[in-house]
Amino acid sequence: MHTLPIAYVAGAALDKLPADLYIPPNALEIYLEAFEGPLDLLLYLVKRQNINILEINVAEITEQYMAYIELMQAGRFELAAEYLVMAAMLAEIKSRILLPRPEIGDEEEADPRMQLIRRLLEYERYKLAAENLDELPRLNRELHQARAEPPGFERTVPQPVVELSDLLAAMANALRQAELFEHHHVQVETINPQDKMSQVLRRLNRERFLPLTAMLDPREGRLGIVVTFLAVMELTRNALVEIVQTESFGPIHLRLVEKGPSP
Amino acid sequence: MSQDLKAIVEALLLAADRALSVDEIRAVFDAGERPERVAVKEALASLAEDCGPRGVELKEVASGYRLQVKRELAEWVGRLWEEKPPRYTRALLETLALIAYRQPATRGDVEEVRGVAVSTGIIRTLLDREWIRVAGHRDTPGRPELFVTTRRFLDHFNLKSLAELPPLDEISEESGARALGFERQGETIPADHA
Amino acid sequence: MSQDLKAIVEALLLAADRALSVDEIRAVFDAGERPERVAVKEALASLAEDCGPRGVELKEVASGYRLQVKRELAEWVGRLWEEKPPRYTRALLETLALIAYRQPATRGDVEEVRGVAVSTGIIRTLLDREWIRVAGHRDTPGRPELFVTTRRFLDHFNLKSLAELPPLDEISEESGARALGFERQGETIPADHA
Repeated sequence: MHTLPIAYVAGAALDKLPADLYIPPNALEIYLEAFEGPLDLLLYLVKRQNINILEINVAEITEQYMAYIELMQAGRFELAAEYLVMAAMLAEIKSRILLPRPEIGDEEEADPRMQLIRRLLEYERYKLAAENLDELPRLNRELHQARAEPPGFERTVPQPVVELSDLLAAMANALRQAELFEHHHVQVETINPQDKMSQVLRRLNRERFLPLTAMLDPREGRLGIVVTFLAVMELTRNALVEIVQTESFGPIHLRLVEKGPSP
Repeated sequence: MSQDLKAIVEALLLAADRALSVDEIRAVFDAGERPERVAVKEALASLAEDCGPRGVELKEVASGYRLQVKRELAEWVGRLWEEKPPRYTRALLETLALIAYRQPATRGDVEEVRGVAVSTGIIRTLLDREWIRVAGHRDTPGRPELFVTTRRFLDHFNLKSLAELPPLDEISEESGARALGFERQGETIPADHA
Repeated sequence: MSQDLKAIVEALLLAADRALSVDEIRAVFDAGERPERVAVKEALASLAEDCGPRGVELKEVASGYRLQVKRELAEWVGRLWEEKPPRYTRALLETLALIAYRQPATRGDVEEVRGVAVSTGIIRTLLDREWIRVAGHRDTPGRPELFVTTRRFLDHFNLKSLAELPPLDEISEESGARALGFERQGETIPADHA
């Protein structure tokens, strides 16, 4: 695999963006819209390193990915739901790789990297399939149906018959689809990370110390869990909440950080 | 080269779905390669000759030349349409239904409910069939056309007035069952009852 | 007589504005005069041969045979219309590819591979074009719709059957095996540590 250099600087080919390159948020927005989702972005990051997917360096990719996510959050958060799920998955993989591994077998199942690699390969496969599909000659682009004027006089082309019931069924379907469409929107808005943060904070203000699992609401599904998790991380980062785990693999608790005297 | 020109001319006439003038034919060539009018006419004449044993003939009409199916084959060709009228797509039926219920409605109104663009072809088919007409323009940017249904639409569906359309809430109540009903039948909407 | 049959077949194909199956062609003849399937196929073969120097070609696609403008002439023909042919988004093409290669597939199946939600608009566009249809429901909670591609999809992409789709890239399985090998080595080479 060989990629073209990104630019030439003083005659020297530059094939990697400088790590500290500043990307203006607006440019990033446009840039992210060019991606079809977290897998597409990941695939891009892997390809940019000019390495085989199989040799993916999870730690490095995770960092780059997180950098994008952070920039995204600064900009348009609604875009991020699926990106966040991936962020959580990457973080998990990274942590598991860093942890000492138990010696016992099961290595294929246990290697968290394999799942990611499989997904990337699978996605890449269909990404290519879509490109191939797009290259097939198709009607009204490379191909045009040949037609000649049918002999006019004889032409008693019956018009399609439509029953009133067909029309009503069509209306019902349009309405049903519109409803689904609206529900979809509402759902997306129900789990707002900002709300989640204040929700977590409110509960901790009341109860001071709680197991993490108490914050999770299974009714909110996977997305809810991810958003809760992110909300907790954000609160921790802002030193409002503390994560407590007394032993490895033990239950994780959250504690409200008491405002002490500022340093 | 003149062989190529003839093939291109034939392709143009068979793709265009209307008669083409000599100048329209010439217009598809880049300025540097544009054939002379006389060359196009020669190609047309040669094409007309080739048609001898074929199922089509070249005909010159007011707006130019077109390839048309020979009259004597009308008997067979006509049967293509006998007894099986074409079918409308679900997109067309939904567009029609939305215009009927929300009239006057713009293309944008329909698109908003359906969540996808409404093709020009659909609107044209509905206008051609005289089931909808343009009643005016909405006073918003772009001044989009306002569509309403016609008397012919009412006639086709055996309605005396729009008031006879079943109320919307009745339809949506039924919608679950109905929608499943026609999905189970496969293709789309059984618009083609004999 | 067989000359006549060829002319009729050509006329039918040019008048129909869609692909016709052998049986659809035979159906336009009266029962007493109906040609055998083999005769129709011969006429089609002969017609295909005649097309050699012409601007059109005979192509067999999923729903039958059609005459279409030769691909190499598309450049000129495309200039007849001002409107550019629609370009499809990557999201739409990837969704279509997943349904085509994995059918029957649910929206969830597509989302799982792509890692992002599939918008309702995309599914609707594909249904509107009648490139996909609902073939049933999967027996899992929510009974999601199972999508399959249609003949019209194959026709549009100039294909006779799904087997003609470009093969899925083999890379995945091959390297899957390699990946496992690599993974085992990975135990000793801490490639992942920053």
